Amino acid sequence: MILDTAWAVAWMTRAASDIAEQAGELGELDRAIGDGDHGENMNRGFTAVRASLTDVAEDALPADVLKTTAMRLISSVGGAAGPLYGTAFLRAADAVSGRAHLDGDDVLALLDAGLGGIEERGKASPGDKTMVDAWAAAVDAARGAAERDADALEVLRAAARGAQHGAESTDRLLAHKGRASYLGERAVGHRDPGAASTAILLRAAAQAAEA
Amino acid sequence: MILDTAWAVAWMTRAASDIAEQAGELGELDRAIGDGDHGENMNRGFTAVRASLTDVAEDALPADVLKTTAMRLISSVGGAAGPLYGTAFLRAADAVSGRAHLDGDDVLALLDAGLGGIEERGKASPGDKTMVDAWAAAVDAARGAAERDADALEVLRAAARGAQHGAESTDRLLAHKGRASYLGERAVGHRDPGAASTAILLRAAAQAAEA
Amino acid sequence: MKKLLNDPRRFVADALAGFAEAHADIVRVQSSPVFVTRLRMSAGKVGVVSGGGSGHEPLHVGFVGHGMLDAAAPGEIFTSPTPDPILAATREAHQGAGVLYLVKNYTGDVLNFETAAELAAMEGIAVRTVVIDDDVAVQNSEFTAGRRGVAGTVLIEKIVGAAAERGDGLDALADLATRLTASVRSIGVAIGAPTVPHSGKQSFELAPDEIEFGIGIHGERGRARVGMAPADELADRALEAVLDDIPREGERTIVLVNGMGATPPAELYVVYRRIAERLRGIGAHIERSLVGSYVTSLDMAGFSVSLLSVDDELLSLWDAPVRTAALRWGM
Amino acid sequence: MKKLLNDPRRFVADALAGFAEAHADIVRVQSSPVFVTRLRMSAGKVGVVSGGGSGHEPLHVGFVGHGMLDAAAPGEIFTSPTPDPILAATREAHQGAGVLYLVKNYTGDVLNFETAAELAAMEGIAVRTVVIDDDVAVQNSEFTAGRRGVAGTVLIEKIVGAAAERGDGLDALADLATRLTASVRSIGVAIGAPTVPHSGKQSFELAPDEIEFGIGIHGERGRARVGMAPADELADRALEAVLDDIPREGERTIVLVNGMGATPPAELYVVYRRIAERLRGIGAHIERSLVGSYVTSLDMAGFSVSLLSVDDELLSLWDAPVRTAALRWGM
Ligand SMILES: Nc1ncnc2c1ncn2[C@@H]1O[C@H](COP(=O)(O)OP(=O)(O)O)[C@@H](O)[C@H]1O
Ligand SMILES: Nc1ncnc2c1ncn2[C@@H]1O[C@H](COP(=O)(O)OP(=O)(O)O)[C@@H](O)[C@H]1O
Ligand SMILES: [Mg+2]
Ligand SMILES: [Mg+2]
Ligand SMILES: [Mg+2]
Ligand SMILES: [Mg+2]
Repeated sequence: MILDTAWAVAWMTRAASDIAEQAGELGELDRAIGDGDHGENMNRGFTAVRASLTDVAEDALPADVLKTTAMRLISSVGGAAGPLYGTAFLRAADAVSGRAHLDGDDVLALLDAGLGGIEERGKASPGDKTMVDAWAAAVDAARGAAERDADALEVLRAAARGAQHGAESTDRLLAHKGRASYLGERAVGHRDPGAASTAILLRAAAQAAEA
Repeated sequence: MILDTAWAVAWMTRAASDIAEQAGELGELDRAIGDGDHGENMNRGFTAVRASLTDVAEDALPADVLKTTAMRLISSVGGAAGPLYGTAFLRAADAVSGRAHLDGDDVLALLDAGLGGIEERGKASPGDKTMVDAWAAAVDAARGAAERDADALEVLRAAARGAQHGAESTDRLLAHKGRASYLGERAVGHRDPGAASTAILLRAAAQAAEA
Repeated sequence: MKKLLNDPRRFVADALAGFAEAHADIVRVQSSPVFVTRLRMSAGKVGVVSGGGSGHEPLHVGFVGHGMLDAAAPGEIFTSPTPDPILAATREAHQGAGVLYLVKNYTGDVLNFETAAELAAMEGIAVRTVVIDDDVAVQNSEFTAGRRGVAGTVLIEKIVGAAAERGDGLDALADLATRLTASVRSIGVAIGAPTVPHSGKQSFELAPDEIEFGIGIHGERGRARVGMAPADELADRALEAVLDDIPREGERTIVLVNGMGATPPAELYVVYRRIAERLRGIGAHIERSLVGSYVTSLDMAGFSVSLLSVDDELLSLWDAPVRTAALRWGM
Repeated sequence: MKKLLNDPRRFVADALAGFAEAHADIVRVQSSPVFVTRLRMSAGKVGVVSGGGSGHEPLHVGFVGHGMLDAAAPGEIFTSPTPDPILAATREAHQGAGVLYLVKNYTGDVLNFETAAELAAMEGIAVRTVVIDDDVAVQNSEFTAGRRGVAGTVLIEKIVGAAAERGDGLDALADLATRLTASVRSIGVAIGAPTVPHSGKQSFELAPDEIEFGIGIHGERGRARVGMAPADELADRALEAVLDDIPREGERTIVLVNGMGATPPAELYVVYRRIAERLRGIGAHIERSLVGSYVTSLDMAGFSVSLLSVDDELLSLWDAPVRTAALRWGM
């Protein structure tokens, strides 16, 4: 599949159903080291995103879809995840603005811009046990693939795998940002819910491209 | 033993320890069909009674002990049981005033006056599933014994047995007074806590006479 | 049992001591016997005195102060006070114009206030007593102890207190309280049982899907054990029970949605929303409302609904300034 | 889960609707987006706006009114509101003199208020933000999200609201709020976990003899899980934690003993008794106190203690008239 506007819509649609399906698990992760609402928050957000993507304009570009996604997340998620994901998708939209078809480098740029947005707004770095760990691992893997001249789908697949590893890597970390940071050692052994949702979102991006 | 002032003191002392011992059970009975405090209330009251009977005047009569008991119960029990038992012992004191040694007829008069006090203040009759049922059965049994010219101890023993039967008879009754009356059919199958405490008190009276 | 307390036997005393500290600008807590008075009595005013078992806070001690109660006698947990503290409270509340007792209808309360009234009379203090019995859960028949006094008591204490403050005489106040008692109805619903500190046990056991409809404020069981239901349905059933029983259909009313002790504000507002909606639906007008935990049952979870029919005069008494620990406005 | 609600998804909306009905004389609840404003704004006054996740009632909506907040944006349960309602609230609260945001220190609240402030600035509304972080349970280090904002928020909202009402300018108010934030410290203790309606599960599981010391107001775990202890011991430990951290030893202080939602008044007074005793013991002077459930965590059981160091000026602001759903005096 070519990564065009239809892909972007497919991504968000798939993300919405995957999040809906796994909202319970995300909530459980957040209940363990946060306040238990991450699944609910993300589900509310992506339900809103899906609803606003039912009639995308004919001449819309992928960036428009990403921007709409960002605005809907900002206005419906709340909590920490809302503004962070919102900023990520805003920056991602910016990174691919004007492009009708995304190639491997575009995908890398999109992901990298998203990561930059989250780091900047959340003042978090890799290793802080946040969604940044999943995004950063995704960008690293995507960069490796892009440097090997992989195509866009391969870059997305690499990113999805990276995000999953990044999310898993948070299990053993102490948290330095977000609610889990209050727990000290007690957070160790638990996966960061935001990193887990990032892994879901990026896997959806790759699967939308495969379909 | 002669039923003199020492007997009256022994009665209340034994009542205090029996109530203390069975406060938990009385509480459970009250928890089932009332508000759960009857054991606590009676225990608080008889602890106060016992404390005020440690130095009874040399020339005190049984009636003085009964009156002190009444006053302490009134000022320390509260709830429904406080004024009812208080009135009972006030009237009982009145019924044997001036008597140094109580015979079988005195015992009957004492019990009958107590019953009258409770019925009057509580506006309850036998069959209403209250302490009246135990007192009334005690008086009936005591009257039977006194009519057979039994001695004071025998009258007390009959009263104690009567009270116990009276208390047991409340199991199958609907309640028409007190908190259990709110329960309708749901009170059936439970013993009235006040009737149970009456049985304890009157058994203590007989045992104090036996000792 | 998990409670913030030291020793069950010290619970009432500790709570009162904290209450005294926290509200030293409004009340004085006296000991031996234990009772609570307002800091400054209004000379020449009829004293309004109430009391009852503890564990229902803020009732009654939290309603002592300007424009409401002059004194209150708190008993042990769920146990009527003995006559001594009632009598002591009566003496302080008596400012030459007599004392009105507002007594919730429980055998223990009625008898102990009765004795106190007799003793007060022997001291030359004119006492009138009005027994409040607003709980429609209980049949008012010859075959019960009569209806219980529950949350509606707060509404009566507020209005009678205001009338006393404006200078009404003892008989007028007793008449007012009697009239109010006839116009107020309540019912309670428990979704979780209270635990009495002494026993450490819950007053009753509820299955996860069970509730107690028509609960009393001492954990005495109610009309029926029924299934848990959505808040709107519970509100509807409670309102119906109250409306079935209240004289005059209560076109103009004060509504109290009361929390039982362990129910947070948001849940009470959910119930109130429905009550207000339904009352509007039948053309009733909510003139004033109170939503909060005013008559609790230790840590019981649930709510009660009380309706009081009012007219302009009662509303102006309701609106009159009040300054107590738990109810305060206009000053 | 046993709660008075209809559908978890309607819980916040239903509660707000009930709140709107009950306090129509004080607030207006707006929808799309959802926010709460006082009925009458004071023209020319700086607007004071707060907000945060729902489930903490009466915070914040119960503190909207004369002398306290001009508007509040309630989010979903335990979830910061999005920028839209904050912006809408800001527009209404802006009476020409700018708007002060009082924000509890949580990543979500900080970020969403930040976005709202940017958007408001683009509309020409001057906004200043003060982030409240009074919870001593959390280390304020580079390695955490910083201290949380908890019950001390109420004290700040009251005092800043009074200063706004008397006409202080935006910068002066921001300075005052910053100073207050530096002088208030809190800590919470949970003896029972809250249940979040959506999940129907308790936020954490406590054994019968366990408590969570240093709990947050969203059921976020605290410093440590420790054994249950008598109230005095819990009060002592909480007070010590606060005193260890508060700048100036707080010789003159306002004390808040706050209930977490499912804790009845009597238990809070037991805790307050000990706090007052201990503060007296170290020569501190409690100038004012609040004992009650002001910042709840749904149906969490437990308490928090907050201390605010005060001087005469702050006290006179504290005493200034306030008329909100949950705090009212002097009017
Ligand atoms: N400062 C931060 N930087 C990056 N990500 C963060 C930060 N704070 C929180 N997060 C992410 O947000 C997630 C929590 O989101 P959510 O539960 O929706 O919000 P809240 O914490 O407000 O309840 C965390 O798991 C973490 O991945
Ligand atoms: N009207 C009454 N007449 C006689 N006895 C009564 C009456 N009301 C209650 N009782 C007795 O009092 C007992 C309850 O006493 P207690 O639990 O101490 O008081 P309370 O009901 O106020 O909690 C009942 O079991 C019953 O025997
Ligand atoms: Mg969360
Ligand atoms: Mg009882
Ligand atoms: Mg009782
Ligand atoms: Mg949250």
